[in-house]
Amino acid sequence: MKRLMSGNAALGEAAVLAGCTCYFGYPITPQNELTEYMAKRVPEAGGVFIQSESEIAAINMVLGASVAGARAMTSSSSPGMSLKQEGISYLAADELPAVVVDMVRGGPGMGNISPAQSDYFQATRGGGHGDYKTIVLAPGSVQELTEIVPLAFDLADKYRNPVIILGDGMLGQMMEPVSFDNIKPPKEYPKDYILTGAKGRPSRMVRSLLFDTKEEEEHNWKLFRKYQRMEQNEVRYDTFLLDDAEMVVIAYGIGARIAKGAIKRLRQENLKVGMIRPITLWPFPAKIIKEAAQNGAEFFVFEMSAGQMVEDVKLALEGKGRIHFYGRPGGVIPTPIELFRVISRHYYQSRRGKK
Amino acid sequence: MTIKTIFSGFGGQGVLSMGFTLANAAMLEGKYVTYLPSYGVEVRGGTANCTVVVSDEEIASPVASEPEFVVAMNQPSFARFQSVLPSGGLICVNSSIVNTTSARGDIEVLTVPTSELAEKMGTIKVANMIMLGAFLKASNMISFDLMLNNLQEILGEGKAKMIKLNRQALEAGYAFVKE
Amino acid sequence: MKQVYERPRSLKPAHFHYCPGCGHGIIGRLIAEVIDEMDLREKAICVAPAGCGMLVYNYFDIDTLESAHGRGAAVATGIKRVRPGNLVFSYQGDGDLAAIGTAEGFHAANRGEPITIIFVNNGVYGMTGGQMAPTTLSEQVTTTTPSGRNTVTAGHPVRICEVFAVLDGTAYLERVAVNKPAAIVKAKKAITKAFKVQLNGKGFSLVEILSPCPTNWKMSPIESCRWIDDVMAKQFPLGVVKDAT
Amino acid sequence: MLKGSIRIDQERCKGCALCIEFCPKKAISLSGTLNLKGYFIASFKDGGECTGCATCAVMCPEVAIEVFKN
Repeated sequence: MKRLMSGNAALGEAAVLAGCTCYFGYPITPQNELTEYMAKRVPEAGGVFIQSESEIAAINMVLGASVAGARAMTSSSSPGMSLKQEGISYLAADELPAVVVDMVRGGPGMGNISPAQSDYFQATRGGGHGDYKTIVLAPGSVQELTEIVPLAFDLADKYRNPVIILGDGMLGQMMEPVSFDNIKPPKEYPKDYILTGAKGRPSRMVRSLLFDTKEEEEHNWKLFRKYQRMEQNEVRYDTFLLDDAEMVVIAYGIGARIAKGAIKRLRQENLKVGMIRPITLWPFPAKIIKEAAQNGAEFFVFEMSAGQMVEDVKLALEGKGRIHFYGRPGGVIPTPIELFRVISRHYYQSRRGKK
Repeated sequence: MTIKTIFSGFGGQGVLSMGFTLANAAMLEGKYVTYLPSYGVEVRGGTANCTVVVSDEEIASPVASEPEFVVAMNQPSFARFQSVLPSGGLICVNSSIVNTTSARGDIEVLTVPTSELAEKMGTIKVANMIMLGAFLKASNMISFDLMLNNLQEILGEGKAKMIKLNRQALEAGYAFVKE
Repeated sequence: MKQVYERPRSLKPAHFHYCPGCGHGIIGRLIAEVIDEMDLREKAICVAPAGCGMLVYNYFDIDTLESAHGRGAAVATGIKRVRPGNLVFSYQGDGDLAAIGTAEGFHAANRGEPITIIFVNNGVYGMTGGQMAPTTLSEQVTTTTPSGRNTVTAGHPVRICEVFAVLDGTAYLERVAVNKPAAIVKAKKAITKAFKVQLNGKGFSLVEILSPCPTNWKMSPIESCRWIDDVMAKQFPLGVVKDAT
Repeated sequence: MLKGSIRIDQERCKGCALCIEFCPKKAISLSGTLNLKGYFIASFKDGGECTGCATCAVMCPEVAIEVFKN
């Protein structure tokens, strides 16, 4: 059975079905529907909902619930995410699972509430202080949230690390038909680190302060090795008409949807354009991009920012290959026709160049 | 076929509900559909609008920069959204309160006196459903019969009591538009 | 001969890192004694702060978590909501609770979270080297108030118990001191009461403890203990500030 | 007639002298002995009039004192 639901509400429902029993959040547009949905749904399901006094409090409540063994989540939008970074850094240092949702809006500063992809760097580079990484998942449709959200909780538990779901104002606000039939009951993860009271066992401590530099370094190497395992095992992406593509569009989330619309038009004109859509923004799908370059393809990176992911594409190509970039910052949503025009211009220019 | 429609008007005229009803009906028909409300400060300013995209294939963007149809329930919406219609597009106007003399010459204008029609039915509240009925006839976007048959599901539990009235309103609007 | 006083079982063998005469050691011991006496070692979860108190997790032989500076009450809220059957308390200093974490403490109190805050007030930032705290007294010299705290430019000493008392969510608030034997006995009673308030589901409890910091006060431990009576307690009156149980 | 006695953990003691100050029988004094941390430590006067009241242990910030009683 499909229901017409907003991305925000569907995300909340998927979280509850994935075993999220604790939600803490502070209202900010454009993700308020998620907080409102959880206010009703989580207590119904027997869980905990608190409208916190700030984003800082919310992420720290998540940390408390996580260390107590619960699946916990918070959500916000760009300015609020900046406040949460302190807590995310502690979650990473303490090796505690959590899911954090960012429905990005135009920035910097207060910016505006229009959909944007300007928090890519913040999300994929750790975001807060210290050497750490978070897995970043970028869904492109309301239905895809029903896969991304349970995955986010599983990855958080599997690696004991915060996981970010990076959406945008449009994904949050937009309603689409959605079915939750694919969500299975959550897996049980052994949690031998949680605080329950030291009943019948030695007391435990969870901390991130390591005075001894050797100990701190070893802890950081341990985290680093964990991030390496994530890079090896958790890269996810989607491709569209890639096999014969002479130009490969790289776009994610809502941007990838718009790009897909453009590519369909380009194909009608017999232009061989395909797409790689990163689903994990970190770890970044560098390998498939490199392979596409080896097949001679050029790249067209499209973002709703002034250019952030394009740097990861450049890193993936290690300076080789041709990359074109088109971005619209500030919450402007380009149309498929606009992209169609820009891509075909680059396509014809480079075809002429080759002759 | 991908068809994009903008529904617009004052807050309180049931504009979002019109779009939501259409989106729900299209979903039941098995179409791809997106519904995007305008949100934020704009919503509090008294005007409201939403965009519904109905398609036989995956929808690239839920935004309508060049919509096929516009429904305008008040004067400011008429002024604002007639200009985004491409040539040959259709704008359905609540002629009870909208003066359409300034309409562009290259678009089609369907005037529906929704307030008067609604008052005849006893309540101004159904003006939006009358307009939706008229719009569905004019646009021929989805099956009207299928929609009426599933009206309870489409409108949801909250409006179940009003089901009969809503059906009459939809039918009245549908009948108002001549072939 | 019979042993009449021994080290509490809820303390690990570790030596304290505190300066000579510091009140943190006394307070830590009192908490451990109360946990022993109320048989809570297998039930207690402590949230440690940033600052001098942060290493309590090295000392308490109970489940502990170190929170970010000031966030103790929010973290404790998360833990307590998931594990309502546990005793959850945060241990916080005056910078932690009365400055950077005011919002978290205030709103946990206002929600009536059934947690306990042990609030160590020594009027100064100890670990960072003796800077002004929100609780620094008027005219008190610190490294960032070298001519004494000027209340016109640096604000007034914050009385947390009195501030929290006006919140309907708070059940039990008491200010005590650990500067002499009789006061220490009272402090222990206050901690016991606060834990009972929590375990009986009565709501939010907080014990504010005036605690000597000889190093940063630039006094001997004995002078520090006297100063609490002679000066500090005049601006931070001792006693039960609120008991709504 | 000795009713009580105390044992001071020399390596925990930091010589803060709170036990000395508050002992009702003045049965503790600061010794000339340095411990490994470098503090002159408090020591129990053998033959003092200790009653085993445990005031010293109540005041000790280092939990360094154990108290015994007849």
